[in-house]
Amino acid sequence: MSDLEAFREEVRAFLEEHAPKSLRGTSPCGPFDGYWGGKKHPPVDPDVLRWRDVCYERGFTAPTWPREYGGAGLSRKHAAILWEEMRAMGLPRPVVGFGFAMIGPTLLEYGSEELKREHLPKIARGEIRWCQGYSEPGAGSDLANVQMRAERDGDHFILNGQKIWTSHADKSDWIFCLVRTNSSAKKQQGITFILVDMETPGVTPRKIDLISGSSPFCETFFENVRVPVRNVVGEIDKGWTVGKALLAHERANIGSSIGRMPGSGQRELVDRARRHLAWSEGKIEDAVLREQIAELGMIEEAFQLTLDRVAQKAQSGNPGSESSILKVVATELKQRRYELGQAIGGLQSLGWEGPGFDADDLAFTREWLRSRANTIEGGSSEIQRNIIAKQVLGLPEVK
Amino acid sequence: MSDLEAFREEVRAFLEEHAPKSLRGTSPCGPFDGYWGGKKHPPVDPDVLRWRDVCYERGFTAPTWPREYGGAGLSRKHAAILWEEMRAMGLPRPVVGFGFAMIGPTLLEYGSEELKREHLPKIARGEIRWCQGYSEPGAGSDLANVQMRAERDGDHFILNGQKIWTSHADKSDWIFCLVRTNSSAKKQQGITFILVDMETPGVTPRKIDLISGSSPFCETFFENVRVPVRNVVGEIDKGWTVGKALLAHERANIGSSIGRMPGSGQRELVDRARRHLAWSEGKIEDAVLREQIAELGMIEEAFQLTLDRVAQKAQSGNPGSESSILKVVATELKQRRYELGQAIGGLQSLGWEGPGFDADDLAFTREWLRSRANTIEGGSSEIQRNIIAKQVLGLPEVK
Amino acid sequence: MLAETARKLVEGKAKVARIRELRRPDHPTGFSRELFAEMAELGFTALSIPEDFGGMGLGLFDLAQILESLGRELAPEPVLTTAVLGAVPLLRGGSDDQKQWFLPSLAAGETVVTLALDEAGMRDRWFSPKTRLERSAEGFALSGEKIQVADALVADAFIVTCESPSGLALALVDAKAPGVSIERQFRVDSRAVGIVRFDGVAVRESDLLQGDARAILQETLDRAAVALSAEMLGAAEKAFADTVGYLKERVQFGVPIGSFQALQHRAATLYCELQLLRSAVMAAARAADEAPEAFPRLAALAKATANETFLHVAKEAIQMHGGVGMTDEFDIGFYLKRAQAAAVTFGDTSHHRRRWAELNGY
Amino acid sequence: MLAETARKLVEGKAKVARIRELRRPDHPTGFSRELFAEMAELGFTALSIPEDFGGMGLGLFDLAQILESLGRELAPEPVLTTAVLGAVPLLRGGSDDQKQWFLPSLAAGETVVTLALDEAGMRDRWFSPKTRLERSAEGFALSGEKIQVADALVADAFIVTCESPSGLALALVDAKAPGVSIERQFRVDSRAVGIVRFDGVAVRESDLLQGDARAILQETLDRAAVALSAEMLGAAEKAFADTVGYLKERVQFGVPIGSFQALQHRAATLYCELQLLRSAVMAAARAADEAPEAFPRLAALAKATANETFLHVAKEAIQMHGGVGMTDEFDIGFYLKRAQAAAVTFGDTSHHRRRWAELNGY
Repeated sequence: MSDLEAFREEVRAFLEEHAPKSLRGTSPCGPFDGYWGGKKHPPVDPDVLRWRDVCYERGFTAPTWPREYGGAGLSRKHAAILWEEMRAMGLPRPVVGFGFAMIGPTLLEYGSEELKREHLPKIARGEIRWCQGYSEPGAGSDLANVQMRAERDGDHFILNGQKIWTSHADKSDWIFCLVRTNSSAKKQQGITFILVDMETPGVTPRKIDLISGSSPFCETFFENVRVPVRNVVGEIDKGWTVGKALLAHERANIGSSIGRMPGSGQRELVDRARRHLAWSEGKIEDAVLREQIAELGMIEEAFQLTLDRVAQKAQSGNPGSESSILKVVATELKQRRYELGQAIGGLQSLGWEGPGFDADDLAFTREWLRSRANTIEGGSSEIQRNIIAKQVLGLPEVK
Repeated sequence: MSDLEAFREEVRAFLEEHAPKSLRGTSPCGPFDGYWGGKKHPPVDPDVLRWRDVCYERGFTAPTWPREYGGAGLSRKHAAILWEEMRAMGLPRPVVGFGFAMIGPTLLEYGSEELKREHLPKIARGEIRWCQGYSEPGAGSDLANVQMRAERDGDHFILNGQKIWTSHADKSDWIFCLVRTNSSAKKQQGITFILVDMETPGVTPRKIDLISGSSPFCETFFENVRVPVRNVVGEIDKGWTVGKALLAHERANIGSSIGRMPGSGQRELVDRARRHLAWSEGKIEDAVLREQIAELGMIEEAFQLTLDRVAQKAQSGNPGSESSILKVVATELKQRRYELGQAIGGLQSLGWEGPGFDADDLAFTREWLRSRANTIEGGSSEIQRNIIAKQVLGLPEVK
Repeated sequence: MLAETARKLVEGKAKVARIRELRRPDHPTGFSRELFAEMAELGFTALSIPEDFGGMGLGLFDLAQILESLGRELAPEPVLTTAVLGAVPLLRGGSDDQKQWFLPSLAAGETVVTLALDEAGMRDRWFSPKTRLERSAEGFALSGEKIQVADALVADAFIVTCESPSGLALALVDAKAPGVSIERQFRVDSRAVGIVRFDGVAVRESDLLQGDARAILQETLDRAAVALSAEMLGAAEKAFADTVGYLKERVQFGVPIGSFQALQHRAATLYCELQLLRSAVMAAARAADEAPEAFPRLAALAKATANETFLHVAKEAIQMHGGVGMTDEFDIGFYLKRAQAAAVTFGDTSHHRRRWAELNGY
Repeated sequence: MLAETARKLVEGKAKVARIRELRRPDHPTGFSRELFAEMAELGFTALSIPEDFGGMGLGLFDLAQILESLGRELAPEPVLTTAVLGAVPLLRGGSDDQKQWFLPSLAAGETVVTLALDEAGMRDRWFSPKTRLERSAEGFALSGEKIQVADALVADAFIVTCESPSGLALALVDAKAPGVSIERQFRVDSRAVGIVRFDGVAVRESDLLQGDARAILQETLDRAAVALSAEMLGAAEKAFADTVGYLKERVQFGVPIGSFQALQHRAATLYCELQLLRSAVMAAARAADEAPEAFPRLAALAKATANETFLHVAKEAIQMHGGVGMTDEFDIGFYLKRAQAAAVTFGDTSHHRRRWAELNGY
């Protein structure tokens, strides 16, 4: 029996023994489905916390992290087996969130020993919830156009400015920010990557409503916020390097989080067709809509096969420019899927709330609207295509 | 009775009396369907020449041109009535070609009195056939990147260089060219618009085969070709202005020549569907192809309605940036139509020549391939979109 | 002229931002009564009603231009409802009494008559309603449920498509008649549509529209499709103009984003589509008045083109606005919501393509 | 390894430009006999034939990589024909005698057996051929006409789909049998296909393939679709690579045209599509060997994706090459011609979407 097979056995035994019965069969085990943790988290089912604790004990909340930071020191292949086995039992990951998907890996790569020891175990235990402070109202796709000022005052920085699209800022304990520490330097220079405790006086999150209704997004205002210099990740004025590395983690998560449930998009469309369209002899009667569903179903499958292929190729190392391809394809596919779903729904696709629409239709309307943001957030499709053109295809800079 | 109505009566009477019976019902009366004239034209039906002569007599070969240059001095509205009535009788225009569509209007606007008197009547009578010497192998869409040199030698220029895409150069008597008379000036300056007799020693056309087979296109080589300075149209070194005005005429012709036969594209697809697809109850059985034909049929109709609308708006004056819109829409529609036609044809869409394919299918294959050039020639779709973005929408220059 | 007046009116008093007010669940009508009164005074509701009935006797072409102006700011006042959904069936099938009673007050904007057309699961099978008109002691009894009925909340009467013993029928029913109940629905585009239920509502023979019900309904649907297309044209052009404005003014990477060629080309493509849409809508509206034989075909053309173009423009408008375009604080999102609602009303693209194919003999 | 060999072979001796030679009407075969012999020697034809019959016993996954390499230069040598159209039906339905007779010589590249499948007006109704197999004194008589039969000119035998008294049948017919006539067809992609006519050709019971003819034909078509998709993947990738190269080198307006963002974004889109195509083709080819239950679905996926992507790439390749791309002197046009031919062979996009929908239960 190979080492991996042995590990699979071990995981199965562990799960069989420790996974709370009440959680089995409840979740797809994705990186954003489950317990987000943090101090502001509302009370949860004790089984959720028990599950978190038994996993944390084994380092299984962040299995690839070193043991000294709360992980299990496992290889990516081993970790993949762990998630596979949890998924097979329909278990949620014990703790989820941006701590694992973004700031954790970034701290491991760029953080000081002190910062790693301080933050990683708390992330791994879900004690502290993190949010992202990158975008600013004037910046948009031009992320490096950071205007939020950080002025040095002894062993502190004083932060003033505003971040936007800070998802879940109202529920988070800490925020990682790009701030401008040097305004005379060229744009990508003079940026610093810094960690801010949201309880510091002067930090104020405010929720943003989207066209799809309420959302996890916030604006976060910073007014004379004092942050210790030791909270800088990487070097002062060199934060753009750190920030870019984190972006690649973000993109990879957006791409793969869409592809996690093979065929689920097609199934959703077929279900919708079952509720809204005429069928005969086991087929959707409307041949045009039927072929359109097939068209998107095929793209979905080809995308998932691409995810697998990328995963095999990149068993180690950071996500590279592949993440741009995955992000473009996944988000544009998702939009087309919701558009087609709306066409299938006809008048029933127009529900906002109240009578005459069922819960599925109401949710679908909101998700359709929400999907329009997918090609904007996390690096717009335009930015991703620029990256593909230059970094993958080697086309020359736009003059 | 209004003046226009009276003119219509007059035209009808004229046609009834003079139009040869053998030509009635033979042609759509488009600007490129009919007798191209010129010294190299093969012998034609005497009725064609008789038709040319009676029309020329009345100035009806170039009705909007002033009488002194062989025209009839008619307004655009009057001319439109003339073409309408000819079309109603299925008569060809008496003479067609680039002389009318391009160089004629350009000479009227920019030519010296001497050049007008020399060339326009010959165009109007179809004695001289013209071709266009704009593109060069290295230039492509960057038309102003003219490399063909014209060096002054007393009252002559000596031309050396190469033009490409000189349609029908092998059948033409004269060519109008953009040449570089000043290579130290900025790109758009130092260009001169000049008329060249193709019988001058040193002018050599060579035919170009396309992916669709033989074509009217040529390369034309110039080796120490002596051209009198008096053949310059407009000012020396200021030919780009003249050249651009001519391009707008060309674009307008490309757009409108596609739109001349209302519904003909859809009819062609439906005919093709009749030959290649199953029908039931008067409908194409394949609902997907049926809706695709309808989609393109609708674009075609909307395009034709747009042509009408533009024509009404611009009863006088030169074609402006509208021509870019028409050109983009018409050529991309045409490509989609051929693509759909190929899908309808299935395996029968693959014929190149010989057994197993009928004449319609063989012609369709070639036209499908030929249509790929439509979005390249006469200013590519990319160039047209640049023009629309800047001149119509006022978007800023690409930095 | 009137179109210009309409444009000034909406730009002055009815900017799209007011939807945030109108969409509140406690808003009584979903549109502005005052503004509608002003519109009526300016003649918008009278425009296409014959002079004999207090109207101005103009055609769909003129009405379309008004609707285009209103569409620019997504004004929800029931002009299309009264002038088309109410007036057209009455003009074509109303008895003299019905005409005399309703048309002048429709023209004056004092009455709202709307069409109770759609049913759950019906899609575009409008000629086979499940709503039933059955013989009863006093004449007929009407039973059924209609959904997303335009301006149901303020309607004084409904023209109800129903299946009678002799086939499709159009019944004119008073909104206050016993057995009629109305429930407001909340739709993504914030239009105040409603569910209307008919529970054995008494209908007299004289309440039924006369003539060929199928022909009347088809003509009403064709005209409604073109009228809505005109509204969509205005909306799409406005969303596009706002987006081009944003492209010029929004700076990223040190330059206006409108200087990026990829965005320029997409904007140019949208502009071309808008030109075709304008041509289609104008031709269809004109044909309604001048070329009835071409009208059904052109109506299909106008609506299919409007569906595709408005949605395309609205999606690109959000993408080009970037993040702020997704926020409820910005207005551009209203256009996407309206585009989807309009696209599935009076026939989606597929419906009109099939109809076009049929009318063209394939 | 073999794929690398194949790639070197075509790049060394079989660049696409040779099509100008092969397409001449007087060319006897439309491909190079010498090169095909060399391919056979390298094992391309033997690769997927079992070791028992002189082959290498590898699967479709390995064959697909060879075909992908050949596809890069549009090599027309009959590798797919012999290894799939000939070998698969024989392997599945051939008698021991037939297998012993044909498979070793197919493996050696000495014999060409092809599938006589398509008929005029048949489109994708391959399971209802008009070609008839009727009882006769000596057994059966085969009559009908097949079109665009791959490599008909050089085939030693045809596997003919036909309607027999007991339903669909596959008859193995010698190319030299009395009553068989072959006529070369000239196709846009310059592949030497032919019309094959069967005029009462004598067929013995033992000439018919055994087993479920529908299942054998379906599996042959699925494998052929994937094999062709692999060829198309190689072709599309090469056309794309050439185009990206051209974008970098062609200067207009003083800069490489590849610096124009509108072209960059379109190139990026094509690149994404090519990634999905590669994934689909590899997964389908692998499933043929390892996951037979998923194979039909993945075959439909691979071919539909190949159709769309190769055509899209080929059209954009011409557009981005500009005028020179339209000339017969440049090679890029060959890719467009091949894309169209490949797209309608073994099922067009619509066919495979419908099949996908069916296999997915809707």
